[in-house]
Amino acid sequence: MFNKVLIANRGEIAVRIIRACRELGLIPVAVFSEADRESLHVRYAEEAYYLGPSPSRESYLRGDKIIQIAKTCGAGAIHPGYGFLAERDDFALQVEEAGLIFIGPRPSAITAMGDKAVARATVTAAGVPVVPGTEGEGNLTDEEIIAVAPQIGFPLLIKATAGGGGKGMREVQNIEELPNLISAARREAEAAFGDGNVYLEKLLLDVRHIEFQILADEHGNVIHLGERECSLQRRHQKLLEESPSPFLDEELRQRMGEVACKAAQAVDYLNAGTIEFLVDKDQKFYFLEMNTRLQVEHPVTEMVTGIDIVKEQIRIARGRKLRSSQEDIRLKGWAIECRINAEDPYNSFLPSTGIITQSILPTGPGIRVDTGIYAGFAISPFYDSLISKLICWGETRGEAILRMRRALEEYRILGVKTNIPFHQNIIASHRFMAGQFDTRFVEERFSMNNSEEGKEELAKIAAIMATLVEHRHHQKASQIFRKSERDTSNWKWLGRWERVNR
Amino acid sequence: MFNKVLIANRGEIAVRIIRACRELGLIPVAVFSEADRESLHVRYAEEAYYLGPSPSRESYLRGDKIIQIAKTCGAGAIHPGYGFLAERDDFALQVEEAGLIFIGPRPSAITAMGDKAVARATVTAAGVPVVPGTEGEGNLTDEEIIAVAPQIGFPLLIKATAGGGGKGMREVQNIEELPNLISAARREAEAAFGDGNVYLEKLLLDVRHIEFQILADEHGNVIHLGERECSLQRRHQKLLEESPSPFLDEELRQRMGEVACKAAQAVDYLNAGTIEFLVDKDQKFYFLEMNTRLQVEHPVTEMVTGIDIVKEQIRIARGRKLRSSQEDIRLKGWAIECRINAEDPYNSFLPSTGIITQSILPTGPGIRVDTGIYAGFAISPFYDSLISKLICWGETRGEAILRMRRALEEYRILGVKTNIPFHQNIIASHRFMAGQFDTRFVEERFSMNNSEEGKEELAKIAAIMATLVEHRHHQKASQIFRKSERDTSNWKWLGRWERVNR
Amino acid sequence: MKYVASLGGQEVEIEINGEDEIIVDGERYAIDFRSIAGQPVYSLLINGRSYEALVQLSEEGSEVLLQGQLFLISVDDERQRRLRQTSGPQLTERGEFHLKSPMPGLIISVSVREGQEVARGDRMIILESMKMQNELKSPRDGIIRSLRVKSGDNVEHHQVLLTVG
Amino acid sequence: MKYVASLGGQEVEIEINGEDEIIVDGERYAIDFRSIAGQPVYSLLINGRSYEALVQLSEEGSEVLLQGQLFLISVDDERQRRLRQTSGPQLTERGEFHLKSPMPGLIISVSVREGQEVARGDRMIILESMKMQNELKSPRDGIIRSLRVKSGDNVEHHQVLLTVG
Repeated sequence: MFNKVLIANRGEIAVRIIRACRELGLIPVAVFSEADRESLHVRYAEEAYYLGPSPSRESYLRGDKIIQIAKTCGAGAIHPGYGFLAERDDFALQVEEAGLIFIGPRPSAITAMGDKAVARATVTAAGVPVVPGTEGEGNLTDEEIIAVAPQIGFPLLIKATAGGGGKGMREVQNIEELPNLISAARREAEAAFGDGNVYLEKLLLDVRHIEFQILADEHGNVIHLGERECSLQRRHQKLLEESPSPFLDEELRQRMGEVACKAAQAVDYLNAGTIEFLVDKDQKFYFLEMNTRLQVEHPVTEMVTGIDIVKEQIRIARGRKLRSSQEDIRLKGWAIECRINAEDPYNSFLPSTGIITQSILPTGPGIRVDTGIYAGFAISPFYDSLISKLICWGETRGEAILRMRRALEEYRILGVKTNIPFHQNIIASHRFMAGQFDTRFVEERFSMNNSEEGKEELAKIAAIMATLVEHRHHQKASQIFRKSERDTSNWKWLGRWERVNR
Repeated sequence: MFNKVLIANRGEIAVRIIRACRELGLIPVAVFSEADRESLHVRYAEEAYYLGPSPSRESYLRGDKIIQIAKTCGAGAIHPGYGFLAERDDFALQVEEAGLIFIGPRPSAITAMGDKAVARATVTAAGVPVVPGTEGEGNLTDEEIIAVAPQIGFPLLIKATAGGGGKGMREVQNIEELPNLISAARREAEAAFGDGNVYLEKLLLDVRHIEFQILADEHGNVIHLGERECSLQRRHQKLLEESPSPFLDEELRQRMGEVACKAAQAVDYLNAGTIEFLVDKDQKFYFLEMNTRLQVEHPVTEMVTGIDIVKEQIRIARGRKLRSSQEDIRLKGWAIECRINAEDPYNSFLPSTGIITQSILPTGPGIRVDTGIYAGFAISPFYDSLISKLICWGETRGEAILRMRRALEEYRILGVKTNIPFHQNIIASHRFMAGQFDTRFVEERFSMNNSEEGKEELAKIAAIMATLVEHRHHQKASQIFRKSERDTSNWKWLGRWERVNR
Repeated sequence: MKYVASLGGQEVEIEINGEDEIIVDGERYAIDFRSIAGQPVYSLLINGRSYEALVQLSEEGSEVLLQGQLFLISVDDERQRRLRQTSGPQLTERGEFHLKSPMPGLIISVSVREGQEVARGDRMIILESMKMQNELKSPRDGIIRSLRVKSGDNVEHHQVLLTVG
Repeated sequence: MKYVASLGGQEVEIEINGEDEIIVDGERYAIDFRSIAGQPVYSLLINGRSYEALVQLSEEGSEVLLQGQLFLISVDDERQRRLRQTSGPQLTERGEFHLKSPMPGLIISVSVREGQEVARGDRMIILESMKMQNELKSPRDGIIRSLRVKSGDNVEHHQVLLTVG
């Protein structure tokens, strides 16, 4: 059985997996690109190997090199994290063929769920309801897609068959804009996954995105760890997740959980995975897709169930039985995660790069931070903009929200712009507090300048602070000016030098 | 009922209490000394008021000023934290007399437990076993103490009657050294508590320090939240605490918990408090003292019980009933706290002061940090050396230890020396892992250079790193030298200036 | 020293006389103001209230990020203010606008050509960075005066991509 | 460049030729070595193993704090080493020792006087700082040559308190 694990990833998730390895007494091995030599995952690993230049294609997507390194250093298993190679069935297969263990599902399950079109067909056959969309298996041409679109009806979504994380996705309002958007989606999908195939899905409105965390072992046990509410998205990127969902009751949770386990069983699923659903206001739910990997938002489930999902992944990969049965799983309290991205919420969420000059973390009871950054680290433009995850637990949703509010206010990241103010505004919005939102909320009904409470008082304080800062700048500037006028020390020194050398 | 709370403290505990207030929707008010203007408790509070110069006597011990500030700003309650005014019955009384609520026990309970001699008499009357020592109530003269010492027998302990935190405490081996040590203890007690009274207690060897957390409300309910193991001490200062204790079984826990509640009831106790016991190897236990306040180490109890003790304190002070009964309290998993002090474990634990140049916190699942520092903050010599508390939770003691090990290795505090290496060595010691230690372990049987495993390999790596650093310094120095030889830009500029002005 | 701080339509008159007192719209406040850890983060105690904000000077004024709200504030002293009041309407809507790259990245597509008329909000360039495609739009109506990049170019932060005249 | 690093009794021969390779006791290692974030924290990758240490140069050599262990290491290049080998016994046990205050604080008591003989380990001064009393002891046998403080004095970090000759 393996005792050394290579982590084929970077950033916060690589750090997360390294920690799980260390806490299980296993040896964590990091790989890194040129830009990441000084990143935390390299610093925290027991061993670290250089992969290649900074672009992912030359480093974190180089499955061949990664397998070679694992074999050379004696790592018996590879954990892919999320993104990069995590949902590439060819990579999982190559890992197996190299005699190593892939910490994740079997390649066949990745294949089945990875082609979103195949996945839809498979779970439909198992009796799981799906969102209406293009039928049959992938590799549709532009012409085929354009032909079938009117039957599904507008608005609809173009999605990458190899997709995930909102990449290669486009919303389409009418047939005219379809061709251009297909090209754009294919281009982005090709860049992100090395696969430009896309398919169509009906764009459901007034729905929530709710997903179920699944664990499955080699011994036929499949359980779910309850749901995560992920409706707060922007451009199909999740921004804030919570568990449980304020929208589900125990009866619906149980029904959806059972369907989720059924969907996983339909592809003979192994290890951790997530079944994503859309749920409409009548509590009807539709299978959206399965993510055959660890999710960014897994910590909220860990906080409410007490189960360490990454450690469970490793235990399952070692052939162990699940330590909990479905009856053991209880959701205790409430957890919320805010994804902290290096992007400017006041300027169209444009990514922000630079060197972190200060990082003061919120700490204290009920707070968890998963991050890969520190003061002095450079945020490069090569990878995605997620730099930290702030997770708060509370006995109730109310307590979790209040805790998140104070934690966001405490969190100081300087050197790049972050979306912390976005989260502060979301958390303070009445609709969020009341649990009244859907997947369109952020884009259609949310504004950064929503909260009016005490705004005038704050504006006055801001004006005072700006004035005090400018006043100081003026004073400082005039002092420097005066100083240099008076500063004759160089001339004195020169005078002496001349006398000495005369 | 109050909705604004003044926190009469500084550092991590002030931050801790501010957070509890914010999460309960109450307004936290900070007070600060000159040295603390830029400290986190001032930055995080809603309001902050200047108390006085840096020495505690002129700031954090100025009860009169603090009460005045509370009245002026409209705070309805004062939370004293630990240390400073927390166990001063006169202060608690003045708070009450000013019409404010003291978040803690009634003044009479502080009086009864605060004079350690009175406390011993009180609990003895209630049938609680105590450590043998001087009988009767305080204010003993040096002569009285010296006269009674031989009856108790050596070795013994001089303790401050107003004591706590190991201050004003001295071990005495024989009668000859007694007079000098009494003076030293009185001096330290006077400095720390403003009260130089001391008493004697038999120094029990081969014992553990185990304490029970108590909560009591106004409605007659008294419960305990299980024990904390605090045997790892140096000069009677706790360094590492855990909950539960590896030494207690369920039967003993229940017996001691009941006695602890009885001791609290003996003084009609209200709010949070701690009953300290010494437990010998035959499971006999002795009441040591009661701390009538929040403890530094309260987080380990919070981690295993899920109860937020500071919030409970505030709820109790608002007249609420306890939300849990004794049967609801279950210890889940294991928690360990390492007190991170600014002191040099390689140089007699001398305190270290300076500006923090970097602080990289360990993060991730099961980690909690309570701290008042950040990069850029100055550690001054005025207050005690505790700068951070690192708390790890695990499903088992083994997991908590492995997690603490990785967290200590991740933790980077630069600018001052810290005792992190001390904790790393403790955590790695076989005796700690096996749970085999007592209150004398750190001082008598522990050494910083204990661990021999892989030491030679590490030494080689250290030698390589030292050499690489010195090599770089040499190279840099010679480059600067060469550069300044060649650097003629000033002379050129001067030449031009002369030409222009000729 | 007297200042006028403007934000949105609002104006605040602030007089700074010493280190620990200011007069705001005629009212006196005790203050304690300082920057924290050498960063552009400032802590203000004002009549006992504790505030902390990130304050950054930019070309258009001061950006103040306070409790999750961003305020754009321009501060003038009395002399500047009088000058400005007599100098007539601003020329910002007339001068040339240089579109600078907001971050390093790759030009995915350019949907304008030199000489073309553009309206405010028109998409001009798609820039890829951090695996996301970002649309750069025109901030006002005008004509593309000079176009300095093409699809496939790698660009630096702050590099001028085109000019709208 | 060839160096010899000594710690305890042990000596390690280290040859540094380029940026990415060293020879340690005759064995070749691939390395990648850098300081992190401008701090005296260094990350070393050596044949794939990742180590991180705090390395600080002091008067007596380099202090390396690595995985909770402190190593005191003196590094000589070949020339220095030959010089030292021929210069005979060190004088450290003979020269004057200046007791410097390890931190700012208050002198609580001074238990020696000028001209007094002291033995290694004798308590000389009690210094209070951070609410703790700390004993400062003599590092060797000798005579108190000059005593510069008295009980009640406030002292600075590194201030010389007395000299043992």
